[in-house]
Amino acid sequence: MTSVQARATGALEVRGLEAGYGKIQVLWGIDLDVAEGEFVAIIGANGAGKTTLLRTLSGLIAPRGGSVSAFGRPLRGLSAARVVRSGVGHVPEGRQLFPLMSVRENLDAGADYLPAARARAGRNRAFVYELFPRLLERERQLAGTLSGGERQMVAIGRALMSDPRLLLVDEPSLGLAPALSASVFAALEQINADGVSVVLVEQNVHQSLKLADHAVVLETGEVVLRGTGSELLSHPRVREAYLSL
Amino acid sequence: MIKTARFLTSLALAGLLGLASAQGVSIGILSPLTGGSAGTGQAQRAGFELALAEINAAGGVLGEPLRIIIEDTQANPAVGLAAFEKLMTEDDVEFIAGGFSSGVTLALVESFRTFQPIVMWIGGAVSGIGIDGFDGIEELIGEEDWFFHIHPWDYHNVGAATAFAAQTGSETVALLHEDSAFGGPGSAGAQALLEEAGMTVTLREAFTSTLLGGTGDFRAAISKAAATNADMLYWIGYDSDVVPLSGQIRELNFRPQHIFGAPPGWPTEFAAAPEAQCVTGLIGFMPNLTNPEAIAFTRDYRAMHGVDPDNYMAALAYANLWAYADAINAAGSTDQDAVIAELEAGTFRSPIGDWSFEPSVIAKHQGFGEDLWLVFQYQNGVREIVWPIEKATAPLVSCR
Amino acid sequence: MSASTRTRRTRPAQFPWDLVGLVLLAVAVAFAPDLLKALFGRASVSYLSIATNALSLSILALSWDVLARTGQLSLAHAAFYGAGAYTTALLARHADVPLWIGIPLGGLAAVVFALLLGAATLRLRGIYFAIATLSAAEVLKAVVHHLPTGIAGGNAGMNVPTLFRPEFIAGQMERWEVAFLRNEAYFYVYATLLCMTVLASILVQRSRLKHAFTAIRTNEEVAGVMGVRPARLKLLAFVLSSVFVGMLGGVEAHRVGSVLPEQSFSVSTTVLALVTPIFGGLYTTLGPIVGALGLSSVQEGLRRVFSDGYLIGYGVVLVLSILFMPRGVVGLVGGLLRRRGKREAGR
Amino acid sequence: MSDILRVTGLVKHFGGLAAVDGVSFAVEANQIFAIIGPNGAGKTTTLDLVSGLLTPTAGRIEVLGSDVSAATPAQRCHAGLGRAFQVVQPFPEMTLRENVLVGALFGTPGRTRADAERRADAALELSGLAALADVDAEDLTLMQEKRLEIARALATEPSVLLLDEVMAGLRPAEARDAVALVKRVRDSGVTIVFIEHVMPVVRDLADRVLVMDHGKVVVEGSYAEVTQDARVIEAYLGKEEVA
Amino acid sequence: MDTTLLVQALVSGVLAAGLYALVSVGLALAIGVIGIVNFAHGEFFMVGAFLAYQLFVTFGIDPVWSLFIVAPALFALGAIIYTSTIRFVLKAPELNQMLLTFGIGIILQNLALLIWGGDPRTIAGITYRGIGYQIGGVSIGLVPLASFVVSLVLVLGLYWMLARTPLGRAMRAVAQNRTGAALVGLEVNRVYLVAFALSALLAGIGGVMIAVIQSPTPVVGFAFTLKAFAIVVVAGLGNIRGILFAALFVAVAESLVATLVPNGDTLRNAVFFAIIFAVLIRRSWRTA
Repeated sequence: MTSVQARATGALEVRGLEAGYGKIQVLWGIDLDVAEGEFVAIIGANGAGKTTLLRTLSGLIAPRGGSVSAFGRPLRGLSAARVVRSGVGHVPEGRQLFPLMSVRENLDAGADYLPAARARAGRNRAFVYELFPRLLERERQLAGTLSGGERQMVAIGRALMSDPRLLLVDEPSLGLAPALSASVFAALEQINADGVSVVLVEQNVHQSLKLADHAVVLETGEVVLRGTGSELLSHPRVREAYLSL
Repeated sequence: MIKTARFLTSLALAGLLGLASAQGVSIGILSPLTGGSAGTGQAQRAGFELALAEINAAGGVLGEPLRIIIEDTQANPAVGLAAFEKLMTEDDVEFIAGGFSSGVTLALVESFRTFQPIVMWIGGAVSGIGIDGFDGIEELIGEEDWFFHIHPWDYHNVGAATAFAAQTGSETVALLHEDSAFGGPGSAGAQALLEEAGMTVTLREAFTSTLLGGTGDFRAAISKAAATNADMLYWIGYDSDVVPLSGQIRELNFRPQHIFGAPPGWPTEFAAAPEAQCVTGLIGFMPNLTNPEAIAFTRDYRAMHGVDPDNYMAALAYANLWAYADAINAAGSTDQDAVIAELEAGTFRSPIGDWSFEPSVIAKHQGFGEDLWLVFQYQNGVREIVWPIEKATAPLVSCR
Repeated sequence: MSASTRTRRTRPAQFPWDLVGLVLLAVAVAFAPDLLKALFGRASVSYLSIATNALSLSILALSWDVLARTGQLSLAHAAFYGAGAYTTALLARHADVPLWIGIPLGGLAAVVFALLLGAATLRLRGIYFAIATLSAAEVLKAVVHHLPTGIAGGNAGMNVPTLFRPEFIAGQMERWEVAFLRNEAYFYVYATLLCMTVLASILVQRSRLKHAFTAIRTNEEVAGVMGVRPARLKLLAFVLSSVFVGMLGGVEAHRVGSVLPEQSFSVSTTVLALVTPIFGGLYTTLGPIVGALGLSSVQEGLRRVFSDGYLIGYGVVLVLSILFMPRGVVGLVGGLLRRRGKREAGR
Repeated sequence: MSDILRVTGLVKHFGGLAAVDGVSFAVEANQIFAIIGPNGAGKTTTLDLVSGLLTPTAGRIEVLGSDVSAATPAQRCHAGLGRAFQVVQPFPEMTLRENVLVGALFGTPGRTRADAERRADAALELSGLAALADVDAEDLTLMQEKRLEIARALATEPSVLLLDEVMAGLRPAEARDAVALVKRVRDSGVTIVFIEHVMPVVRDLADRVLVMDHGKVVVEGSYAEVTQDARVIEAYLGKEEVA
Repeated sequence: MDTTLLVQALVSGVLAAGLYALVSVGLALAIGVIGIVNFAHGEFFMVGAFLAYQLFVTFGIDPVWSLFIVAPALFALGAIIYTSTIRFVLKAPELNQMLLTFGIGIILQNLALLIWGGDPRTIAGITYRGIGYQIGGVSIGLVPLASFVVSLVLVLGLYWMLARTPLGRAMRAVAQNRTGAALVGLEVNRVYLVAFALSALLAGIGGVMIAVIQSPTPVVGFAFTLKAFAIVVVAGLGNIRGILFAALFVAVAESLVATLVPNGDTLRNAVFFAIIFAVLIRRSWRTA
C-alpha cells in the first residue's frame, strides 16, 4: 500500500520523526511527504499521535529525532514563531483562539507578526470573509463568545491570514453540527483548490478520506497504512476500525 | 555615596574589629537601622559615631579608646530583645544607649530589670501617665536607679507645644494626629493641656501615617480641620508625613494663622520648599542654633558625615555618649554605683548646651524635659528659632 | 508497555523517620539550653533568644505550610497571630485569666477567625484566595485598632504581663543566670508549641489527610468525585494552621510585654510565614523548619558580619535559592540523595 | 427491575447555550449502559452533571432511589457513583497506590486504613497495575493513566461507574483487554455507564445504548436498534451518507 | 454635613483614583500578561521616586522632565531583572515566583537604604506642590490633578496600546493563549520581556509622582503595592477598564468615609480591604 512516492517539489518532507511529551514518546519514526497543492489526510484512533504529529510539525513540540523540511527548508529546531514564517500554518487542536479579542483581531493577529503576510493581509482577509461570510457578520464579536463552528472558522481564518503555503488542520469538525462541518470541509477544499497544501487530521474519516489525495493511518505513533483516499476508504481494516462498518 | 563608602569600609573592618582586643569600655547601642524607622536609627548612629571620634581623640575613657557596638533592632520587639541580650552576654557591655519605638522598649523592660545595666535611653517617650490601663516606660522603669532617660516624655513635648501655642495668641486649635502609640496618647495629652491653657480644641482627628501603611492623602482630615476655621493647626505625625501634609494644607487653601507640627524629625531639604513657608515645628536641635556647642557640633558633624544634623536624634545620641564618657571618667572606674553617682551629679555637654539629670514626674533621672524643645519656623527657606523667646533668632510670623 | 516504565525500587517497610525525628527534636530542644549554657556560658542567654525567635518562625512557617498543602495560599497568618495575641492580652487584662488558659484561648480565637474566613473563602483559588485573606487580615487589624480604648487600648496597645518574672525565680544567682532561666522557660514553651505543631503536621502526613490534602491541592474536582470532601477538609486545614499560630501570638505577646495593632498584625508576619516554607521546601514537615532555621541563621550571620546592608545579602540568598533550588533546601537535598541512591542502585 | 441510576429532564445551560437539553434515562442494576454521539453532543456534560461537577439548570438525578440532585460530588461518590475522566487526571505527586488509595479511603465513609489499602491493591490488581503500584503517577504512559483512572474509580466501590471514553486511543489488543476489564468490573457487581466512540467496543459491551446529539436524546435501545436508526446514521455520518 | 466638604471628598477621591490606577495597571501587566505575581512592584515605584529625587538634587531637573529619564531607566531595570531572573521561573510554581520577587524587593529596598538612607527626602524647590484651584469653596490641587491626568492618559494610552497596536495585541495574545500566540509568529519570551519592562516603567512614573507628593523613603512603595494587588485582582486579571473602575470606586469610597466619619482617615485601609474582600467573596459565591 505504500504507493505514495516522494516528489521532487515537496511542500513537506518528514523523515523518521520522533517526538513526545516529558517522559513519554509518542511518535516513533514517522515518514510523510506532502506535495505542493496536495491534500493529505491523517487518520487514526485517539491517542495514536495525530495531534502530536501536527504539533511537532508546527514547532510547538521540539522533535527528538528525524527531520522535517517544508518547501525544501529544514524546520527542525525552529520555534513555532519561526515555522509559521516559512509558510506553514497550523489550525490547532482546541482552536487556541484569543478569547478576549474580537474576530477581526484574531484574524489580524495571524498576519501582524509576519512581514510578508502583513502586506497581503487585506487580500487574505477578504478571502477569509468570502470563505466564511459568517465571520464578517461577527467581525466585532469576542472570539470567546462564538459558537464552536464559528470558532473553528476563526481558527482556520487566522491560519490563512499568515499566508501559508501549507496548512495543518487538526480536527476541524470537532463538536460541529453536520451542516457546519460540511461547510468547513467545503472551505478546506476551496483553500486547497486555491493552491494551498493541506494536511488534515480528522475523526470524521469518511469526509476526510473523500477529500484527500493521499492519506496515512497512524497507530500508536507509527504509520501503519498509506494510500490514496479512495484506496483507504475501501480498505477493510479502515472500514472495520474507523468507519465502524 | 558616603554611606556606600562606609558600607565598604565596614566590610573591611568587620574582620579586623573582631580581632581587636576588647580592652577598655564598651557601650552597647540599640537602634532601628533597617525598615521604616531606619532614618531615626541612622541619625542616632551618626551622632554616636561623632561623639565616639571626639571622645577617643580626647583620650578615650579611663585611658583606653571607647568602643561602641551598635545592634539593629529592626524596630521589632523580639529582635530587639535578642540584640540587647547579645550586648549583655556576648559583648559584655555594662552600659546601654540608644533606643527607639515603644514596642521595642516595652519588650526590653523585663530584660533591663534582669540585667540592670545602666541604661541611658533616648527613645521610648511614652510615659504612660494619663493613659488608663496602660503602663508606659516612665511608669514601668522610671524609678529605677539604673535607668536614665534623655528624651523628653510625651507630656514634656505637649507641654512645650502648648506653651508655644498659648503665646501665639491662638484661641482655637485643630488637632490632627497619626493613629499609633506615638500620636494617639500625645494628642490626648495635647488636648487636655491646650484646654487647660484656655484654648478651644475645635477638632481632634486621627490619620494614618505614611510610615504605617497610609498612602499620604490627608485631604479628608485637613478639610475637616479647615471647616472649623481654627486659628492654629497642630499636627502630630512622622517625618514622612511632613511633605504631604504641608502641601495639602496649602492646596486645600487652609490658612490658619499658625501651622505647627510635631514629628520626630523634619525632612532635610524641606526648608527650601515653598509650602514650608511659615510652618512651625517642634524640634530638639537645630543646626543653626547659635550657641558655641551647636556651632561646633554642626561643623564637625558635617565634616564627618557630609550632611547637616537635621534629625535631633543625632544631637541626643551625641549627648548620650558624651554623658557616659564624662561620668565614667569622673568615676574613675566602671563601677556601677560610682558611675550612677557621677551621672546623677554631673553636668554634661551637648550641642544644646550643658545639661544634667533631674527627676521628672516619676522618673528619677530625666535628661531633657520641656527645656529641650525649640520651636522653629520656616521663613524664606531658613529655619528661624521663634520660641523660646530667649533663643529666638527671628520673631514669629503669621501665616495669614 | 511496562518495559518502558521505570519501576522505582519497591518501598521498604516504612521506617517512622518522622516520629523518630520528632523525638530527636524533642530531646534536642530538651537539652539545648543546658548544652548552650555549658558551651557558651553567658552568651547562651542571647543564643537562646535567637533560637527562640527561630522556633517562632518555625511554628509560623510550618502552620502556613499545613494550610498550603490543600492549595490555599494564605495571606492571613498575621491575623491568626494577632487574634491570638490580642485575645490572650485581653483575657489577662480584663479577666485575670491565668496565662496557661489565656494562651490556648488565644489559639481558639485564631481558630474561630480562621473558620469564618475559611468558610467565606471556600470557593476562591490562587491569587483570589490570597488577596481575600490579606484583605480580611487588614480588616481585622483595623477592627482591633478601633475597638474602644478602654477595651483593647486602641492605638496605644496594651501591656501584657510577662510569663516568667525574674522576681519569681531569682535566688542568689548571677543576673545572666536569671535571664537564662527566663529565656530557657520561654524556649521550652516555644519548643513545646513547635513540637505540637510538628506532631500535628506529622499526623496529617501519616494519616489519610495527607492524600486528601494533596488530592485537593492537585485537583479539587477530581478529589470530590473520589469522595474527598474538599470543603470540610479545607476548613480542617484552616483549624490546624491557625491554632498554633494563635497560641504563638499569645505567648509572644507575653514575651515582648505588649500588643500593638501594627506590631501584632504586621504584614511582615504573613510574608515570613509564606517565604520560609518556600525556601525550606513546601508540603513537608521538615521543609518549613529547615527553612526557618536556615533563614534565621543566614540573617543572624549576615548581620553579625555586615552592620550595613546585611539585608541585601539576605535578599540575594532568597533570589539564588529560587534560581538554584526551586524545590527548597529539603527538595535539593532530597533530590541529591535520591540521585546518589539511584547511582548506587545502578552499580 | 430496579433502576440503579435514574436521570429525569436534565438541562444545563452555559450562557445561552443548552449543552444538555432535557435528557432522561434510567440504568438498571448490573447493566452496561453506553452513551454515544458525535463530539459536542453533551455526553461529557451529562456525566459531569450526574457526578456533581456541574450544577444542573433543571432536572433530577437519583441513585439507588435517593435524590442526589443537590448533593456535592463527594456525597454522590458516597451514594455510589464512581467516575473516570476522559482527560486523564491523576494526582502526579502521588504514586499509583496512593492515587488509588484516595478513592479507597474516601470513597466509602468509615473504612479502616487497612481495609482501604487492601481494596486499593485489589483495584490495582483488577486494572492490571499491581506491578506499578509504587511508580509516581507523573511517570505513566497514557495507557497506564487510563487504567489508573478506572482503578481509582473502582476503589471508591461504586454501585455505578461512569466511564468517559476510557478506551479512546487504545490499540486493538489493549481495547480487547479493556473490554474484558469492563466486563470483569460488571461481573463484580458494578453497573457501568460509559461514553464511547469506538463502535465495536460499544457493540461488544453495551446492554443498552443512548444516542445523544445537540444535547438531546436521539434514541435509546439495544446496539442493533440504534445502529439501524436513520437519525443516528445521519448524526454520525452526515446527511449524504443517508441519502 | 456640609455639602462643600462632601464635594471636596468626591473630588479628592476621584483625583486619588488616578495614582491607584497607574500603580495597579503596571502590576496588572506583570500578572495579566506574564502571570508573575511581582512582590517587587512597590520597589520599582520606590526606585522611580528616588531617581526623580536624585535627578533633582544632582542636576536640578524638575520631576516633570525627569519623568522622561526615569521612565526609560525603569524600563531598563525591568528588562534587566526579567532577563537575569524572572525568565527562569516562568514555568515554576507561583509560590517560587513570589519568593523570587520578594527577594528582589528586599535587595532593592535595602540598596536604597544604603544609598539614600532611611530619612525621608524631599524634592524641595518645586513651586507647584501647594497649588490648589478654588472653585466655590472646593479645592482642586494642581499636583493631584496633574497626576490624575497623567495617570489617566497613561492608563488609557496603555488601554489603547493593548487594544489597537500590534504590540498591544501581541501582549494580549500571549496572555490569552500562549500556543495561539506562538502559532501566529510571536516570540513569547520577547513579548514578556517588553511587558515586564513596561510594567516597571509605569511603576517608575508613579514613583516620580509620589516623589512630588510625598517624601521618597525606602519603604514608600509598600502601602501602594498591597492596594494595587487588591485592585488588580478585583478588576479581574488583565482587565484594564476594570482597574479604572475599581480604582475609582475604592478611592472615592475611601475619601467619603475619611471625610464623613470622625477619625475616618484611619478607616481608609479598613474600607478599602473590606470592599475588596466583599467583592471577591460575593463573586465567588455568585458564579457557582
